[in-house]
Amino acid sequence: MGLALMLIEYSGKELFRKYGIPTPEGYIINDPKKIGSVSKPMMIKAQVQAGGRGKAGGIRFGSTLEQVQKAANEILDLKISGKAVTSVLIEERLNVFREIYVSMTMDRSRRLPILMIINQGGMDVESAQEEQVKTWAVHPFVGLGDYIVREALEHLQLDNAPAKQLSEILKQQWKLFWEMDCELVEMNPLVQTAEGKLVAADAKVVIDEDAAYRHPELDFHEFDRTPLEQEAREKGLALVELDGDIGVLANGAGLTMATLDLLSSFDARGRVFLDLGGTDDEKVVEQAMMLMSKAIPKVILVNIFGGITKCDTVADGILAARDSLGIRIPIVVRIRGVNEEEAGLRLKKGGIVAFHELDLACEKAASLLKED
Amino acid sequence: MGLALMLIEYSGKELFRKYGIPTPEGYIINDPKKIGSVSKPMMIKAQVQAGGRGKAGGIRFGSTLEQVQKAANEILDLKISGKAVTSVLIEERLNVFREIYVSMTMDRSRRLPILMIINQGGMDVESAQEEQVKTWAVHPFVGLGDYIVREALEHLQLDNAPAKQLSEILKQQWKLFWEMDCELVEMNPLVQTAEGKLVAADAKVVIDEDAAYRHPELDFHEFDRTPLEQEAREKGLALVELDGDIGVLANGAGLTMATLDLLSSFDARGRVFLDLGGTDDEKVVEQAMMLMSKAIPKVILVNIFGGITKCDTVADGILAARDSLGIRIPIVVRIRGVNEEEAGLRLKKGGIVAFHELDLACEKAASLLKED
Amino acid sequence: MLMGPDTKVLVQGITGHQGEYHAQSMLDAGTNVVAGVTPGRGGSKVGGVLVYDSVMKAVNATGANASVVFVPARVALDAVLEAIDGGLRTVVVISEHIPQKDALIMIEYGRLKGCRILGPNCPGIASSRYGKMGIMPTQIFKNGRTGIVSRSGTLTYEIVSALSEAGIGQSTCIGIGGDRIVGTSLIDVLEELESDPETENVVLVGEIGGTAEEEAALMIKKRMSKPVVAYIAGRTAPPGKRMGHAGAIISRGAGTASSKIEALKGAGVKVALSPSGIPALIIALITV
Amino acid sequence: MLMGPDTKVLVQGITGHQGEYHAQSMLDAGTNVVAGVTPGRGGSKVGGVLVYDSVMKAVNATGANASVVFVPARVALDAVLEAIDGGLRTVVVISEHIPQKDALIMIEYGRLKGCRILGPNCPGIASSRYGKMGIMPTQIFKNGRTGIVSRSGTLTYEIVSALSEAGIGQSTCIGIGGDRIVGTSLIDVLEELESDPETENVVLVGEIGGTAEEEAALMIKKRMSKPVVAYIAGRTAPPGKRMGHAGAIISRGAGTASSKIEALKGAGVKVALSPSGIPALIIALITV
Repeated sequence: MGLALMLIEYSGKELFRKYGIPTPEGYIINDPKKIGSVSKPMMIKAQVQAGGRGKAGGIRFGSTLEQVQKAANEILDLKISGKAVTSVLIEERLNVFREIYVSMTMDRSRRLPILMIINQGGMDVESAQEEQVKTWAVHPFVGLGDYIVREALEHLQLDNAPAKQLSEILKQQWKLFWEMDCELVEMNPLVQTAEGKLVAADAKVVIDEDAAYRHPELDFHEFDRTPLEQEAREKGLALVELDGDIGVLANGAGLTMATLDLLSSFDARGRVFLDLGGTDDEKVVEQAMMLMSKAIPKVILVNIFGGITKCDTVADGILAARDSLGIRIPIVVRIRGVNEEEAGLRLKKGGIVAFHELDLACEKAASLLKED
Repeated sequence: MGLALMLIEYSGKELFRKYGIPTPEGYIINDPKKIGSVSKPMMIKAQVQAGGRGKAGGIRFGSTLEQVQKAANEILDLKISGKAVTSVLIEERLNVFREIYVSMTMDRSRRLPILMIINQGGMDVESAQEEQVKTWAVHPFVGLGDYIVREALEHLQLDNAPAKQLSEILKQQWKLFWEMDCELVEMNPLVQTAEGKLVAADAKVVIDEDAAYRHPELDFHEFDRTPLEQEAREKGLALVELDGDIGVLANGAGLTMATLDLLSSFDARGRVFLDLGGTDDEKVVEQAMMLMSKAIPKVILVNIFGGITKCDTVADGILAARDSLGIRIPIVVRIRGVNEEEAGLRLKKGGIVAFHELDLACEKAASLLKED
Repeated sequence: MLMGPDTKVLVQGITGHQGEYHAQSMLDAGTNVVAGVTPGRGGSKVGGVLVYDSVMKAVNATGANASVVFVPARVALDAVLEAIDGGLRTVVVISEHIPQKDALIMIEYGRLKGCRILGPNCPGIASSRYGKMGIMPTQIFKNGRTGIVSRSGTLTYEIVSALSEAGIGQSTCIGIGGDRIVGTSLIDVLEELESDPETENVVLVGEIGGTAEEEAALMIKKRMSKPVVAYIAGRTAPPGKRMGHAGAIISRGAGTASSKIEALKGAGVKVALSPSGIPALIIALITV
Repeated sequence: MLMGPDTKVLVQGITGHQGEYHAQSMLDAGTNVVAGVTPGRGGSKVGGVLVYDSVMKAVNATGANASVVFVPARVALDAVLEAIDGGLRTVVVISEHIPQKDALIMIEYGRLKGCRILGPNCPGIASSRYGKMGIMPTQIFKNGRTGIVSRSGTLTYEIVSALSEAGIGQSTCIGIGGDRIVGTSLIDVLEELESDPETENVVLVGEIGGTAEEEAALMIKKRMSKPVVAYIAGRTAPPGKRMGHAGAIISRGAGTASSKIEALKGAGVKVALSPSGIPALIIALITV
């Protein structure tokens, strides 16, 4: 399914160092008492996989031990995008002369990795002018050509010394990207210091989860997922928590999304996107129902188009889960495909009326919500 | 020009070990006194870059120190294909259960590296039946696929343990071949020992000379060239010593060969193939003439088709070389192309008649030989 | 089209659970399945189909020129490279969870060698005339002249069923796969359907993520003469969440359903708001 | 053919000694040279031709679609990859001493991207109608209807001169290069000459080493309708010695002149024993 694993900044920077990409000196702590002596201005940065870290107060400065400890303490008390901050990166504060944006990402339209360089970094990236942004496709069969490096250097108009450094950084970034199965390697900003050195002040590394087995050394313990989403993931199911009321269980991502879309026509919103995938195992259906029940939806809507997945198997799974888990909320089932008659009979015996038409099933689920 | 550098067996085996390809334990000596204690059967192998080493007595066996020293002494007294043997490889003698031939080479027709495996190795390779030989093209953009390894293993019908070893050897051989800019990596034989291990008993590694600058760590001090050929090579000229009488200097390999071929129509044979290449430097012409004179031909035939090379420059170079080197043997010149009239005039002033027709020039050179 | 009268199909991973089931189903659909491949299982038979140890052996024995791949993700790259080097012209990759890097390598190597890759993580092709290569449920199809191209699996079956029930038959149905990197794009398939004499009109089934539908809209505007109708899933999906597979994600405002729907409408494509709305759009085309 | 009325030529390495000389010579031959490229020298001019810092800039400014590469061997791979990624369709690589590995990469990457590589280590193309891309001496050519394909440089000039002096003009002359790995084979060029309406008959200039002439003979037998005559250099070359460049070597009895001559004769090709024998063979064809 090709999900993605984002490394926390510190792990990303460790990878950078391994590939010879310069980063600020720093260390990670989960207890402010472990902060060492402070002799120069330092950054204190929340290590969470969530956007908006800066705006949420997750990035601070300090020049004395007291300031740094205080900042670290405050950050460790934060929740950012609903996530408790459990660790903090303490690192030297760079003397910024200039900021650049550099990233390598997998582009789906061009079907190739793309190097992007913006002649302006940091928070300002979003406002960059078109002529400040340059991209190059990098073909893995030949790698990052010198000619691309030359064009990048010309775009940035760097002095000699940092130019040489940048060409090394770009080559190594490509190597990291390709060898480590990355979906994204981003340096935002790549800082040119007042001393004339290039240093990656931030590191965002996203690894292709389908390739994670090749990189057992990487520390993937944090994901940008809710605990329930993570639990589903570990059980091999794709679950997304939403902010509505109806738990939708369907087979196939497209069909699940289509079901959620259709609910909205009846003014109902989903609580859960749960893709059963292609299975014909009653236990998997039960497991899906168990996850579903944990999300506490007001109504459950099951939509199965049976092919590999047999309809009767699903029916059995739903009934078994309802009974074993003691699910009391309404379950609306729409079922089509292989063995649909048998499924309908079994569901009916179990007290559930199966719909044939998806539109009708959605309408029913939405109406149950209003009764609620 | 894409010449090739062949490593001596010992250097080839060092590369093998670096890439994890098993070789017999051994060491190289140039003085039989340096042979260590001998506790098991050993091989003593002349380290020369020449074929027919076995037939020339350059490979012997010994089980005692005395035997090994005697063999080494005798080998160090040999000349193989005209080359003095200056070093000898002493290594354990394998307990051979089976011999296999494995090579990776650059195929010009298919324009790809080719893996070749013959279900029979050693001296018998030449007599292998067609069904014993299997080849696979390996595309560098994807490397040596597992499926190729599987087909190779099936072809050889190895037991489990050596099969696993072979698949590792094939992968590493490919890596060595590609990373080291090889034209050939050959293991003949790759031995399956009585103990069930695979060991590369011989190592033939040929490196693309045009890529040699990328591998300064390799020891290229020995070439399959005569001293004069080597001297020419170092001066950037392509010279081949032949066993006839006429020294042929021409510009372009094809034209030089064509000139030699034409001489044979007049029952004359070349002493030297010397390709001037594309130059317009009088000094290069003089240098070529200097090399030519060292080969002591009976007649010199210069054949220039001037383009980049200007005819008058060549004429000046010939005359200057003749005078400074005191060349007394006849020089026949055929010259065509840019500034050919001027060249003809200068040569005439210098006492050399320039021909316009190649056939006539060759006839003249051949006839001079007969007068001689 | 990707399948034709000369298509001879090989099933890689035929001795696995999925491979065996779908090989049989392909045979039942009238597909010319000529061989199976599973290393080490050469000589055995699956549903009457002879299994070979390697693609090369299977090709030499049967003249196979296309393959459907059911092997596990970790060995999928090798299986596809073997198929490409075996000289096959079309490879349908059913396997899911293939690393993007491997997908990219197989697609580009196929391009180099003149082999079209469909997928990975795709349901394959169903043809009204030549059977199927993949896992689409045969029973929902009905012969006809509507071509279907889709990024989705079951959602497509939903729409095909609706069409069949409404009496609208299909010419060819192609699922390109839900992963972000796929070998055959919506545009590639649209080009094929445009030039396919069996196809009169086209249903495009898209979903959130990427810009494939927007690019398809441009192509439709410029080069399609046949009418196209569409359905796009994910109108209510929240940004930043991957909805089940790698492709379906809205990021930085790009890849939204509304952007895709707008682009398609701009190209003259009628867009249905639910899968069940598609047949009516096709009927409207026919009766115009 | 590799050059046509729309060919717009770029010269990579135009500010070097060779590049400058031959750019001028190409212009003098009437070639549509539209730009030069030398990194860091953008804005300067060579013989009236504007120099750009990169292929991309040159292409954007001039619409160049072909390139002649004169850069040193160590940077040749990068220059050719830049040309391929710049969208050029034909790249003529004059540079010699390019590592085989680099040659292989540029050729295969070109194939992937639809860019034909001629060479490396080749003299290029001379066309009677569109000028030349490469280093062949213009003055020896004469307009006519004999096509020439060759593995050699000066030897080809020798034969062209002989033809011109005998009143036999040339349509297109292509030198594929003497290295063992080249992007365009004898066969590729023969196919082009076969379908070229300007060409009536063909001279093939081969030499020892490899089996390209034997493969060409097979192709001639099977697919050439136009008459071919040939000359093969190296009849007297000793085995095991590389005669000047990587290609010219006889090894293990393969690659000999006699094997090539036999193969060509078997395909109905008349083979001359000296370069000066070629014109008579062509005249015999014409007067038959």
